[in-house]
Amino acid sequence: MPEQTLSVRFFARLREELGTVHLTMPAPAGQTAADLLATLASRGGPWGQLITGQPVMIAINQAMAKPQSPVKPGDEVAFFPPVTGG
Amino acid sequence: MPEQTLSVRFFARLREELGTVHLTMPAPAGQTAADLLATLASRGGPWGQLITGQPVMIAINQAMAKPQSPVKPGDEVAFFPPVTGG
Amino acid sequence: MPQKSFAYSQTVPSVSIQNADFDAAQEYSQLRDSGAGTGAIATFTGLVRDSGDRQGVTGLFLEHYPGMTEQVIGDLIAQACQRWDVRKARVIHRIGRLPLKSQIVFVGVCSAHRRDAFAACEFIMDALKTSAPFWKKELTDAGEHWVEQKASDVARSEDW
Amino acid sequence: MPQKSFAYSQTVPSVSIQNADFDAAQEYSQLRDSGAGTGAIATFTGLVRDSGDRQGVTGLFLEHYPGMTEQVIGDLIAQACQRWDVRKARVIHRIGRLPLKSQIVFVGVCSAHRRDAFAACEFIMDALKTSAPFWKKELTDAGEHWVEQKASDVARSEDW
Repeated sequence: MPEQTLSVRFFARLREELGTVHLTMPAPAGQTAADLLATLASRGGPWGQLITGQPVMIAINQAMAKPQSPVKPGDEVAFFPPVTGG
Repeated sequence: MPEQTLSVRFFARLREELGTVHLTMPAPAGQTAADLLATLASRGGPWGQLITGQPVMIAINQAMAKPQSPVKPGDEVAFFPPVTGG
Repeated sequence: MPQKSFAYSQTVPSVSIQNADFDAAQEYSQLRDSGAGTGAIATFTGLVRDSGDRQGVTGLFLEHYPGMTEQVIGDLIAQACQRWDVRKARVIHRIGRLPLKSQIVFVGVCSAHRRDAFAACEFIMDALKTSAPFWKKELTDAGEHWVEQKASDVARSEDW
Repeated sequence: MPQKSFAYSQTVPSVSIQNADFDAAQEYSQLRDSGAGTGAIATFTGLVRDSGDRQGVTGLFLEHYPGMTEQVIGDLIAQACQRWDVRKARVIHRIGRLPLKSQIVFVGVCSAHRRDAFAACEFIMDALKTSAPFWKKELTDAGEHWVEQKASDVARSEDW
């Protein structure tokens, strides 16, 4: 059985500062969006800002979510700065 | 010296019910819009509604006015129902 | 005519009262052409609809007080320019017989900011309803009748 | 897609996210063509202006989250349809590089009544600003910078 994964996307300033549009990550059971952010932040360098920098918004499967929202295999999780459209 | 007069205009339902678009009336000194309405109402018939009927709005020289507003020779006085444009 | 504020840049008449129909697209283009400081355009158009004071409305007849109408609306625009950032404002109101679905009134405002554009546009429209000397008669197959002023319109106008 | 209410009669897509410019006149015509019960059309257009977070803006770059954007805005329209009489609603938002004075966003609502048209239009616009996943970068001669979300926009959105 293949490792279970989820898809992570970054937008706008985060996309630029992390130099990353898209990542595929392992999806262990019982993980939350906050856990995912902590894992990413531990990469060091610009990634640290995900937990120590400006506010990060979270979407799971294209709907706004919270740090405590669970993430599961197959989910599309997105991290981005507060939105500024219109 | 010619008699001093003012001009009176009616609009909408009042124009129709009074059968009158425009009147020229004497303009005695010290008269108010309410005095003018009383004079007109004393004509009887449909004219009575000017003081006993539905609300009548008043404009003097094309600006909204009140019953106690003074009217003077040369003024253009208008009486009409509450407005319903837009 | 509205008082000029630093930002106001009207190049067409602010107020037109006319029998003829108007081209909302052309009005929008005129509003949009108002310098690089403009960030927001709000417009409102009123149409003749089939139910008003009564059902089965087939058209309207609109009467106005020539001269006073233009003065009142010009003053409303001036008030809007004092209260909000208004770069341009435009009001068109039609008179005479208007069949179902006709355009009756257009109010357009452009501003640096959306809040100002929305507020000024809605203020002018609300205030016009209760202070500009227009009178509307509804035409139906069963006859015609003058429209009564609505308490809700008066309340809305007083809220500003 | 918005939930259908009895009066809702959308015949074109409610939401478009596109690089291309849009024709506000054509959008207005589509909104106007919505039956004899329509009495009010409110529209809002946002334009690229020369001062935003900083002065001397020469253009914008707009990024979005494809898929989520359409869902969020469709849901805002559905909310508007639940709260007000909305006959048709239309939202267009552009993405990519937009020079000064470009149209960025269009929100149009038609309704039986003006209060509903204004409220639904302004609600959709305000809520879009704080919930639809778009990000704006200002381009200036001195460089480019991502725009910060404004507390005033958040407050306005929460007021609804």
